[in-house]
Amino acid sequence: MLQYTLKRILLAVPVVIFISVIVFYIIQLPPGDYVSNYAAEMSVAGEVFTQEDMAAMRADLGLDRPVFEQYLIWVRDIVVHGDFGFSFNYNKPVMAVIQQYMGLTLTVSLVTMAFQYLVAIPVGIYCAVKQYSAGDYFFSGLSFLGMATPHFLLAVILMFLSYTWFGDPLLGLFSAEYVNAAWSMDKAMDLAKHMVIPVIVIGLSGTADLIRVMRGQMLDELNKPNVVTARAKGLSERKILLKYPTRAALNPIVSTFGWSLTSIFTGSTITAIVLNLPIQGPVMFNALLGQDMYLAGTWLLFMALLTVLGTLISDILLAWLDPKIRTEFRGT
Amino acid sequence: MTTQTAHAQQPLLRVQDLKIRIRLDNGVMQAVDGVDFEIRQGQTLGLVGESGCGKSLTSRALIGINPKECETTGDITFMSPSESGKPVELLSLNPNGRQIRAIRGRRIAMIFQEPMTAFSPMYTIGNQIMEAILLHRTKNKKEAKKIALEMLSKVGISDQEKRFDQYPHEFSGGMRQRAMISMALSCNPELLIADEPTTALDVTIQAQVLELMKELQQEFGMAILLVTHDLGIIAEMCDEVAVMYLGKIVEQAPVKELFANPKHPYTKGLLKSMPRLGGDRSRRLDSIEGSVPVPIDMPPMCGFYDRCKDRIDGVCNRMAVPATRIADNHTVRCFLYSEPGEANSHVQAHP
Amino acid sequence: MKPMTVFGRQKPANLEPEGRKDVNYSSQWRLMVLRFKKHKLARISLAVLALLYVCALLAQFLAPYSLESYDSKYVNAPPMKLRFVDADGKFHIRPFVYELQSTRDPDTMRKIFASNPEKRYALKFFVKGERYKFLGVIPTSTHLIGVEQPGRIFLLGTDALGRDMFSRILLGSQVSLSIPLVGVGISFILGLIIGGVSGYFGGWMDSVIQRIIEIIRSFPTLPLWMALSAAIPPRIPVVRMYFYIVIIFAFIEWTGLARVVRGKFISLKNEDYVVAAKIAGVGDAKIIAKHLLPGLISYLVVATTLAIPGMILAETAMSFLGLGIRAPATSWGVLLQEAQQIENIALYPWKIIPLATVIITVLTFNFLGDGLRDAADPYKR
Amino acid sequence: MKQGKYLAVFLVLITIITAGCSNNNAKNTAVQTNQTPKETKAAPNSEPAQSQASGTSAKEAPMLVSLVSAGTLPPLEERLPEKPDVMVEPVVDEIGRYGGKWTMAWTGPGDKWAVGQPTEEALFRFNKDGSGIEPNVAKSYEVNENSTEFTIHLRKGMKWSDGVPFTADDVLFYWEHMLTKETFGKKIYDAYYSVDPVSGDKALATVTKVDDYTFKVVHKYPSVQFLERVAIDNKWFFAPAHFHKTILPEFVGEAKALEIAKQWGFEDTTSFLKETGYYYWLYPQIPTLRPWVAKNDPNGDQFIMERNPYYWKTDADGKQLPYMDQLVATKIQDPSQRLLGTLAGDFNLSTFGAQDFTVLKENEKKGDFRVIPWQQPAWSTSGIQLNQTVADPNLRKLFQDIRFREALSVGVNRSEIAEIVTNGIADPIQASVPEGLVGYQDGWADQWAAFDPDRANALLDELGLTKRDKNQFRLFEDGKDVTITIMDSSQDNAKFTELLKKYYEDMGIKTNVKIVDQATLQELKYSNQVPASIENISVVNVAFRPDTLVPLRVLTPWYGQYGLFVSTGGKEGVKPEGDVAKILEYWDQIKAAKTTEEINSLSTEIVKLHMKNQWIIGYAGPTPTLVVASNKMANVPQNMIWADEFRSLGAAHPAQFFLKG
Repeated sequence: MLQYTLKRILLAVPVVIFISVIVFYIIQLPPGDYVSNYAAEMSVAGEVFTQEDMAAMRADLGLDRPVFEQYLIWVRDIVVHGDFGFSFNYNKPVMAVIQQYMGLTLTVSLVTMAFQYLVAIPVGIYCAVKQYSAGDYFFSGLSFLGMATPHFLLAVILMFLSYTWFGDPLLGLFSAEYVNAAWSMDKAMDLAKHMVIPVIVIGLSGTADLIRVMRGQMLDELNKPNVVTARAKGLSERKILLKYPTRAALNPIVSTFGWSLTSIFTGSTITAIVLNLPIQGPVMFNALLGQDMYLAGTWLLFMALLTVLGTLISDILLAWLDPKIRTEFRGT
Repeated sequence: MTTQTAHAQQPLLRVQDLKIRIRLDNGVMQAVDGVDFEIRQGQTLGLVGESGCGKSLTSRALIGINPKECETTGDITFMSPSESGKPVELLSLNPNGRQIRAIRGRRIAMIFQEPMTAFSPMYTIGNQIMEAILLHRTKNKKEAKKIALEMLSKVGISDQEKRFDQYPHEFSGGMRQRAMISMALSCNPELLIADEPTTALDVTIQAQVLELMKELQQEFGMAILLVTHDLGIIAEMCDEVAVMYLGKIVEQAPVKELFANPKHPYTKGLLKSMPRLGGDRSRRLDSIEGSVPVPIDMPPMCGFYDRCKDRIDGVCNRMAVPATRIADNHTVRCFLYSEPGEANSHVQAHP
Repeated sequence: MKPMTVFGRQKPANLEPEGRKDVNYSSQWRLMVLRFKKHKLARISLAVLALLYVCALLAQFLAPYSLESYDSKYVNAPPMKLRFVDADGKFHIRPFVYELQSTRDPDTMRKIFASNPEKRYALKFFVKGERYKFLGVIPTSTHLIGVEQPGRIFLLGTDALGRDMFSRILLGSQVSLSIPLVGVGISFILGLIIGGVSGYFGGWMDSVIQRIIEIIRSFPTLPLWMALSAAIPPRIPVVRMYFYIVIIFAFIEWTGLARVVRGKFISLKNEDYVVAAKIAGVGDAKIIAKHLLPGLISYLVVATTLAIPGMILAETAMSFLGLGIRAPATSWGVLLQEAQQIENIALYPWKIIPLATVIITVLTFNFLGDGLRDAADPYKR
Repeated sequence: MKQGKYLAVFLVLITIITAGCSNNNAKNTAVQTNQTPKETKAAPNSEPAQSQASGTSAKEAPMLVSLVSAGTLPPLEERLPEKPDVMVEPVVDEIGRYGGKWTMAWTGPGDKWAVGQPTEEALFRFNKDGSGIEPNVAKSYEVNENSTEFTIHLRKGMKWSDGVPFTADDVLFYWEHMLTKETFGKKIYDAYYSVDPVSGDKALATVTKVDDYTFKVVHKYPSVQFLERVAIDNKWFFAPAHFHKTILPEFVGEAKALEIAKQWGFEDTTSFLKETGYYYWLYPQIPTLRPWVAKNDPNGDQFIMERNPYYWKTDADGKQLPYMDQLVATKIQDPSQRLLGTLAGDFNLSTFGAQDFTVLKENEKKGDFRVIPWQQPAWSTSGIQLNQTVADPNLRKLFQDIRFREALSVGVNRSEIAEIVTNGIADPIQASVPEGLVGYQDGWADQWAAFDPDRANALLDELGLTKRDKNQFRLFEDGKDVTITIMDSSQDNAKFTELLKKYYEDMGIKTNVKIVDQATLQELKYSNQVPASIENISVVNVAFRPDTLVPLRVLTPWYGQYGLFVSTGGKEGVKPEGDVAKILEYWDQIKAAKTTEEINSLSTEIVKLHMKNQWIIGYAGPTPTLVVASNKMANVPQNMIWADEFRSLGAAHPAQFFLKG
């Protein structure tokens, strides 16, 4: 197992390096750079940047150097100093920016995720056991609906409904008075209130997929002879359901958990923009838009790493969950 | 043939007019159509027939583990000696209820054809064997494990401690079936239903497993319902045999009688298609022409009509065939042995 | 006998009317069709989709107005009622609409619409309207429905420029329903070729291709979109823009299909009949064409169908981010992007109607895909 | 809703600033209140008695009272400047009460001006109707006969927000160690240069300290508009010396400065000094003179500015301003959130464009707010600028032909544009100087404004664009197609560009609209790749801010590379000719002008050339900016001008806004 993991990690290294190159290239791809973005933004407020101003700024930020040089410097600093560069937009080291948003990002992602799994797994089981019942149609229909509605529109509509019904569109994650307040019961409640819409919007579509997978897997497992064996042993239906088909059906779901790693750390970007959630997704989106390259670059690199890592975790989870693969590893 | 014990003549399970219907998109399939038989304590009844004849459904219906799409009617009466033979109507019990579950695995155990899929790949063999023991015999895990290890050794699995913690995929096919048998017998059942127990195994392993089953039957004194398509196994294992074709028992007799004196054309065909040790090797094995029809919306007629060499046109394809008792313990369902006019006379399948 | 599995749509194998003994190419397809026919939801979905596509194809004819029928008199007008009974309680066989009169609220500047029962415009068929090319070829000015000038008919209201929403939805479907098809088509070909090469030949080619796929998939799609749409040169006409967007979609999508193809190729190439063909000295091309593709095509059809709804939604997301098609070219994404403005949701809720068409399309594609999957792969879900 | 009425309040925009203007501040403000009697009349007379009652008792905010009694803050008298030097802010409607928060939305630190302008305290600021400047941080000033020597007096006893006295040294420090050394990334502003009318020689002013509260700016040549230019270019002509001495490399050394920068989280000193020297109001560590000072990290989800206990203004009752305790800016990611938040009452004073008028008005009651339109000095809200130096020679010739511009002007139905694009708010008029501003020309608004497609087509035919392609689009005589490519950076103008495209194409002119992001647009402008743009001109007075009307730089689309030619001193770009060259001549004369009259008449000449050539074609008149204030928010003035020159919302003097109980 260890050897396998090491080998996989080793294989991932060239992939990540290659990705970092592409990442850097992609950020450079759109015309303009951070300075021109900045100048454009400031010109809206009436501040004028001449070409000399911009050139001077470029020189200060090292943006006047060739791309590959910028890349090499960036990578050198990462490797040598663990320094991921500086966010021009935030005037902060990249890591500080990422840290700033990490807490709430993880909160939102994990809560939505917990919601997804807690809802999807029982509902998936229910829909499989009661296949073609009214309940099956209802839940399947609901989850399909959640999947078929574009997030941003659903979010806006829910926000507007919340405003018309309760007078509060529930923007962001906290009411104004709690944003900078210390943690308290009230603040937590406020957060919970504001989580409702994001959880519905982000959760619903993910739930739809999960329900489908779970239902399908369960239907497969329910038809397996080992269920009949268990029944012949005199086990109760509930015990059979939980011990045999459910356990087996969870395998692919749990093992694809690694794939969600990236989304846990970014959150849903579009929904977050619409709902004004202070999480990584929009921050990164703006970094990309504004060509805040080290921030965007670090983030993309991080994402790529997480994807590679996520695949690895998935594979390991799969091995760990499946006795067959597990014993193979034990053997070698 | 197994040694008859003192209480051998006591009936253990009686099946009367068992019918199983399955609803399909294109009609209702009469998978099992009026099956009657009886199993006595300690006796081995063979249920033989080709694929799709309904023998598996019949065997599973006994403990109510068919899928819920199967509509089952008729009477299945179980007379457990441990309840001093008090008859219990199995079909009238809630199929998921406590009562039937107390019988499943405990009084009537079952082993399956594919030990690989019948075990869950997710749990160790030990875990799955202990499950029934914990359910029916003891709540104590240590004790349960002890029983399980004992059972494993009884079925001839050495190094039980290690085997106990292994997963099904680490067992060979024969080993798995042994484990399956140990699991089925771990609660001292009074009836063991063996559904094609050796079909998936190599021939040498088959013999070992069958031998094992025989030994264990003697030791535990249980009755066996052996479901198979293999007449050889029947000959080796059973006291009595019922031949099923298209949801009906077409002939039933003690093993010797059946082999010596087959009556139904289908039985005859089956016997002819069986290779014999020391038989004429140059002789080609006979096969039964044609294939089994689908029993959906079948008119009342003999199911074997299309394939039968001795069919009587205008009779066999016009009305349902009644069972005819041609000897004390030999019944057959064929117009060759009964007058069409007697079509409605009911004959009990047991002697 | 195998344990019977009689759950749901599955029937026991041995009861299959078409014996499985001689599974050949055509009977596999026939089986698929048969099974598909049993899937009611999928059948309905197929019908709905067919209708949608026919509507898209004939959109110019079906739509009463064009995309450029701006009219300041009818800005943000609500949907009109199609009436049969007039103000005097008189019944008319031919449905009609009242003339729409607009005034502006002097305080809020909101357009206020009132129907004028004095003036009725009967719904007519095959009316002359704006000129267009039927099916892109035949110039004509006949529209299926309409009312006589100067009357107007806005079945689903109008937008902020006074354009008929009904017409826009219809005409928008041309883009929204074809982008995914073309996109999937391209990714289908890419996926088939690359995945096939990867799976069939294996070895170093497989490794390289797999790494590339891994890298592409490692990317969050958002920056990829952004980068690629930024790479689209300025001042290109809408049609080309549209084409580029298709390419972007395809570029991201093919990796998924390639994986499916590769997986199937690997499992199929070890099948006895393929090995036998190989030993018999049959060429690679022939093996692929004769033995591998037929076994694969049904899976691809399913994978493709299920990839389409994702693309429809992606198109709307791209429009939301301002990376997609822009007015006056219209797609459902453009319409939804307009609808999501608070002003529209608050004051002109009929602009959300395109959402229904998106949902219906996505759902029907999903149901169709599910049905096809069940049909193509009856023994495995 | 018609622009004329509001803009009529401009009597004369540029009042003559004479030596007589150097009266003291109290007098000045008294005049000010007299000038705007309309506002007091328009005041809602809700509970004035109550607020009056609560107002008279305390002269400072309760939150400061407790600090004073705790001994952590000196008493009010010690914090305010000496009595005669306290600035009394004229109150718009009524004396306010203390407390509450001004809640607003911003898009984060990039939106720094959203909190910067309303809290800004300039040395001199424009008076309320924008007709001239008045002392603000400065107490008063004197200027000599030929406008070369400006003596500026500061307020005695005035303090920075950390309690350190504010003196002429802070001005001198800023001048000597920051501005002239260009430490914060800005070049020395044009305002500080005077120009010799004869030789064109540019000379930098000298700044000298007279005493602790007086300093003198001396120009080599007359600089009539010096104070106005300072009020626009360099709003604050001072910096907290005691603070900057602790971070400027000049004082602490390069290495130490870098170390400090790193401590603050910056990577290099350049951006550190720029941020701290220019965008200082975002940093809690830096003392300011503003009514509210930064309280936390602006990068967070909520930026809080809290009252400056040393704020140097009071209301007429002697109550220290500001009334409101805090300014809370919540970060938003999408403009719709500002709207939704305002509807829901989350934001109690925000500003919107006219496009949100209806939805805001419709929800006025439910949301308990009021919509106050502020007029903009814009020439148009929907219009087009044709790049006179467009790269394609065919197009350039065409764009430079006045007949082509007339064709594009009369070929579009302005009523339709005004109705659809501005929801009927704007007038269907030509781009022109709004009434009341310098250079207003009677009848200009109607020039080429009537919809006349026949005339448009006739003009185009006359230009030789008679060939047509298969789609009926016009072709040049050499067979190349005539295509106008409009570049824009926002999707908000989609309605207008769609309509424009339709009308242009009806004339046979193929039109493409290309939306690129702002940065790209900027790049494209520099590389002369923007053939046409729909940017609008909004300028109070060309003499204050010439760059959109006079080709001095690159960013305004209509003059394209002419600007590059001027800004590079003729090294690059296209040499201006004809009327464009004339505009530049007039501009040179303005720079060296000796009197305001002279400047005004030259400005008018520049505007007249614009009228003659109509390089900027307008299809709908200006629309107002909407100030949306909660009904609790009082003292928000009406009938104001929304202009960057007047610091937008800052012109309303937000320190005297208050929340009713």
